[in-house]
Amino acid sequence: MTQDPITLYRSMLLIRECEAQLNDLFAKNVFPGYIHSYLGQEACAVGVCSGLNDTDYVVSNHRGRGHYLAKGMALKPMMAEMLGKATGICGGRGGEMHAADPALGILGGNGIVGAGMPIGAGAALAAQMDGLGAVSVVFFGEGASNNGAFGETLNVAAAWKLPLIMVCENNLYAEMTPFVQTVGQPDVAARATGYGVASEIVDGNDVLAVRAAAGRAVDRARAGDGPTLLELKTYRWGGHFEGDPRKYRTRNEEAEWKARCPVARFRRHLLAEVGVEEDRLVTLEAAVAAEVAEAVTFALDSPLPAPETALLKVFA
Amino acid sequence: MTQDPITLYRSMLLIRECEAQLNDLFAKNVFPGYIHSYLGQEACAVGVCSGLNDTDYVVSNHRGRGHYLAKGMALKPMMAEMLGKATGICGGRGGEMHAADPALGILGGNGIVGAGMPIGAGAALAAQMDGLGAVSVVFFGEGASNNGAFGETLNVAAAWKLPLIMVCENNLYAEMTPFVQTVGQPDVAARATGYGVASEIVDGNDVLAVRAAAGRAVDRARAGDGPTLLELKTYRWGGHFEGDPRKYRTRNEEAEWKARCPVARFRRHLLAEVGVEEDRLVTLEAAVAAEVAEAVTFALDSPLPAPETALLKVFA
Amino acid sequence: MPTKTYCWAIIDAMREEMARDDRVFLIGEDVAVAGGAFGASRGLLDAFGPMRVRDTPISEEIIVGLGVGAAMAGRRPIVEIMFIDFLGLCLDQIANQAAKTHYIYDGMFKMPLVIRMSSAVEMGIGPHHSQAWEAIVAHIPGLKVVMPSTPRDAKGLLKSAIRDDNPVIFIEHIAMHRIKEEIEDDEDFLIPIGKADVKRQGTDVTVVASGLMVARALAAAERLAVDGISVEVIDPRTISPLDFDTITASVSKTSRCLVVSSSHKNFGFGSEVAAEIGERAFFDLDQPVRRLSPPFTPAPFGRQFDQFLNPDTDAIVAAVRDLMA
Amino acid sequence: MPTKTYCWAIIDAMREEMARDDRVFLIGEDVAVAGGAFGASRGLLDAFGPMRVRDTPISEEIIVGLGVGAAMAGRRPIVEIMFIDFLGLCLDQIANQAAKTHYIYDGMFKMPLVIRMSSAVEMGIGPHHSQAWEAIVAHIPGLKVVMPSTPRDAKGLLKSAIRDDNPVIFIEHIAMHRIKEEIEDDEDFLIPIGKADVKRQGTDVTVVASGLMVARALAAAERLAVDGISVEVIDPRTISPLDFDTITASVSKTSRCLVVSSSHKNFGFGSEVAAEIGERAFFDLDQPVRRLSPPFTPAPFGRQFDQFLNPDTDAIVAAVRDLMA
Ligand SMILES: Cc1ncc(C[n+]2csc(CCOP(=O)(O)OP(=O)(O)O)c2C)c(N)n1
Ligand SMILES: Cc1ncc(C[n+]2csc(CCOP(=O)(O)OP(=O)(O)O)c2C)c(N)n1
Ligand SMILES: [Mg+2]
Ligand SMILES: [Mg+2]
Repeated sequence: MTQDPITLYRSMLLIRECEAQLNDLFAKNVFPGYIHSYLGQEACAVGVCSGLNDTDYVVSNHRGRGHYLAKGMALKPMMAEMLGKATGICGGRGGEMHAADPALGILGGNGIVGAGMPIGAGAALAAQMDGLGAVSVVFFGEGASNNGAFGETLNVAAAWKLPLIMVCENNLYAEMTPFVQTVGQPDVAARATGYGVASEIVDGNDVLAVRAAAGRAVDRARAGDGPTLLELKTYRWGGHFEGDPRKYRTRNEEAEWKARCPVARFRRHLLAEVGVEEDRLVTLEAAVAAEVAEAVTFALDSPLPAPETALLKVFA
Repeated sequence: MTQDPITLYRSMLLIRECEAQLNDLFAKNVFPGYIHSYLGQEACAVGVCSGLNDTDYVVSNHRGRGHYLAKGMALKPMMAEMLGKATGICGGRGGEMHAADPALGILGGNGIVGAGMPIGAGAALAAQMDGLGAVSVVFFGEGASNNGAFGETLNVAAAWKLPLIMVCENNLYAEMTPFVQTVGQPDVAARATGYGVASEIVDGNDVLAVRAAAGRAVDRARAGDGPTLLELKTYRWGGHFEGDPRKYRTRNEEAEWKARCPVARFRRHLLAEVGVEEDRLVTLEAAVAAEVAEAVTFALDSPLPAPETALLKVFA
Repeated sequence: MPTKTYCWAIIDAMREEMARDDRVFLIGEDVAVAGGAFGASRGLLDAFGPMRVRDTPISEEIIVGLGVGAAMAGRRPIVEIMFIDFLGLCLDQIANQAAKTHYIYDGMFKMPLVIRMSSAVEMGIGPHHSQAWEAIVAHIPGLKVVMPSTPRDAKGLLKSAIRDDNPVIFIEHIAMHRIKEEIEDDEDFLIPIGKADVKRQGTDVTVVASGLMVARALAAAERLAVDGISVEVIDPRTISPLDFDTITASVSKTSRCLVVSSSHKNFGFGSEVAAEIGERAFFDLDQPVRRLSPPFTPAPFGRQFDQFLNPDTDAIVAAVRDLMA
Repeated sequence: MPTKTYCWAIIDAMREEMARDDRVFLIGEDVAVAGGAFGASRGLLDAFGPMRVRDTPISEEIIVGLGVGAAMAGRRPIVEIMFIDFLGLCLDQIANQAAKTHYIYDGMFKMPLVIRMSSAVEMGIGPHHSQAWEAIVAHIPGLKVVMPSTPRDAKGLLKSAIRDDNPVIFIEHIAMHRIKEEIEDDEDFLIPIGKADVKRQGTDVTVVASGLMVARALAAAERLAVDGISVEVIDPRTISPLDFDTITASVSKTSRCLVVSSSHKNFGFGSEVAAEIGERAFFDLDQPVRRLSPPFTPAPFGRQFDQFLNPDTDAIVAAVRDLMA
């Protein structure tokens, strides 16, 4: 699936705008629960998912909105889900850490760090059995790479040559703890070789670089040549969740990373290299902002699910 | 702790003889439960443990007798434990997969593959806190390296520079499944680098090579330079447990590995390189055989523990 | 009707269901080439090939996780965890993932996953291979937990489990592998999950027994019958959801109930039955519901301990007599 | 006596015990530099330095395993697992290793390990951060399971847990973190593990309530007192071993018992109490022991579900009235 640069930009904008508006709701005290903001990591989700088909699988984690939107989840039901509303894509019962859309191959988020990796491998196994060339992508943070599930997944994927792409978004922190303080070696990608898995380290703030690397990984997977681990070096602009005072890092460091903003950077690229007219982008930006605002209104206006629905669907 | 070559040979012989006698008991149908034989791997335990002090820790697994004996566990109570007797080192309640001796730093075996690695890291952490230069050694099979605990342990040990030596006895099979069929890359040691852990691949049937590599690892650990992963390439002569018909490999392969017998090889070395008189070895061999026979008699003659003792010691 | 062992009943169930539905597959340690650590998947690799019957590494978390993900992607996995004692390595995938996926995602995904786990209670293998942990999984909403006590039940329940759209923990007791029984020769022979089985009718005391304990309860009932004590033996077959209707009806008739289980009394099967029956049939009960279970200790190595610790026929007989006193 | 919050009570307990015994140390995710994901270890890094207060990677299995190994090597570890919902990732180290080491090795090793786990039941965080899993660990012999419901209890029990030579699962409820109470200013202030606390005396009905439910049971008792119904409220404080002597004595007096818990009824706390009390006090009971628990579903996201699903004061009042009818 090739996508034109404007579509890529639009996808990044959509995420950016959603995150901004949700933070706003949080500041206004109308957001229920935690927000794990995806601000700053937009190029990761968009770069990877823009090369996928609807029949490809994506398994997300607790920081999932970027993945959901980049893989095409409808905005309104997604937004409503984040607010736990009845019109949400899971009827409001999934909430901020859980949304899914089987028709788009979006197999959910997770509240358990690392738990998505085995699940992603399972989807890859199903894809391999189906033999139709679908791939499975699992997104996780660098913190999750310290969990046992990571090694098990690398190994099984390599042993069985699963069409699995393991995408590590290395945003430097796991909650309040800097990744480098919890490891003996700071590159997650370096762990792949020992398991016989291909890997690449990519600038996670460069959507085209991510897209290219993901494309290579997808090609390899579709060809039956097995898994790839992509480590996307990036940064989360916000705290672990909104409201986190971020004492574990400097404002200076944050400013440096914001200067490497993936959205602004791609915008500059569109203007300077692709030759898109700025007007067109301005129009697009306004349109996306309006679309997100509408989705937020929709979500806010939607009713909460009836509490009794909690009793339903324990079993199929 | 330096040991003279005769002591090393004696230690290997002791293990060899124990395993032979236990198999014999099994054949005679007087062994209760499974025997996970250590035959063929003697150089691993002896090579590693001969460089350790009593204050160093060893954590074993389900195939533990070699480790116990090489670390100095008293023969009679160990043998009695294997038979589940009241005179066993754990009063017979540990049985074939569990023996320990805190005074020698032997922190037990395990029935759960991989579970010893985090425990070994914990002992290494205690040693680091004590600051007295003790090290912790954890033995495990190559099959266990596919378990999540392996990656978690490599990482924590590297991050904290724990005085931990992870000894993988790669005997090619995990139960009935060849290791190579369960991995994407056949060297366990190759996984260390990605986690920032030093590693070496060693001929596990060469006691001097094992001893030398373990010595380097121990030095590194004692110096505060962190963990090492040693992969000892070896072979278990018997089945996964005695009675296993070994359909998953050829008798030919077994014969080839038996030709590389670690005990016979070291014996040749003692005769040819060290210049030991054969008489001395023959005497020693007879003495060890007698000692083991005596221990077996002791174990066989010992009573079973009273069933009611099962109710004791649930809590300290 | 052909006579089959418990072990072959399990194999037959898988073979028939794999033949019937090519979305069904089997993975686990030593399940393929070796035909199962206990021989309970012999012939399946040959019959269905390496794409659908696979040996896994010793990676319990991903074994279950592969099942979860594959089920979300439309397959019907059977995954084997060699011993239920290894539950602690895969409980997250079972309890947080498999059990909750249908629920969290508002029914968008089904979870037709069977997790086969062997129990080795009373086989003397020691503390890490002897645990009756059905109560742990039965405490998790969204799971079904099945524990057959005969070859016929094993076959019928496993086939139902494979056809079920929900995650089912299927607990096989390897000490029963060689037991034989006649089993219907019908590819649609199913035993419903969630339905208890009255294994023997009686009027004086209800004995609820599961797994290994069923045969002992029946033997005890034989012996007690000689003395004129009529024992009704109920095998729940499914531990969760428990069929309390059947049990309550029986207890309302007999007014006395004993629960016999390999699982510890504390927070275990016996407590669950005693609490619910104590509530449902309180005014019918002449005596409190009694529980017979191993004492609250780990299981040490060796048969002599296992035999001492676990309820046997004598203990059941004695407990029933106590209830009748 | 100084007034302390539940959160500071926990910090104080650790600080005092770490000062008292330098074998005590603390590890867990975000416990050191950040002072705890919920602030429950603030100041400890500064007080005791990075050798004894360490941030770990997100590696739940080894977090517990480090504690097990260090305890075997003579230390007295406190390890923190951020939410009890992550139990499935470390249950093997808890249930097969920590719980059994003293037993298997015939008492040669002590296991003075405290595993602190936060509960976030009823905080709306969704299905993976809302579970009351005390019954799972309470089913494992060799573990002690403690669940304080007030700041004073939290401090006294945690200090006892740290001084205990056995593995203790210490369940902290983060919704109670800001509750304040006066606490003795005594470095040897301890509350014994295994002893229930009669939080309110009464004569008509015994309510056994744990964790979050204690305050609600007390509020319900207040309201019922207005109508002349005298409720005795018992907080077991320790879930395992449960102090059935205290509970039985109360029920023998009141003849009625309600058990209120955040854990599911099925194979949960309520069943355990109901079964044992049903047995011990059968002939004293006027009514069956009743259990009040959330229904057997996962916990969806959002407070409205949590409030609907979990027992509140009204529900307790209603259940007590039912028992009195
Ligand atoms: C198994 C588990 N351990 C701990 C947590 C608490 N927790 C939630 S997110 C998080 C940090 C994850 O870091 P990373 O994987 O780097 O992802 P990021 O949040 O940076 O995107 C932690 C520790 C959890 N949810 N699950
Ligand atoms: C967690 C766990 N999974 C599976 C088993 C069953 N099992 C016991 S030993 C073994 C093979 C272990 O292989 P390896 O680690 O290579 O050690 P080896 O037996 O070859 O010495 C297996 C699968 C177990 N005991 N624990
Ligand atoms: Mg991160
Ligand atoms: Mg091996």
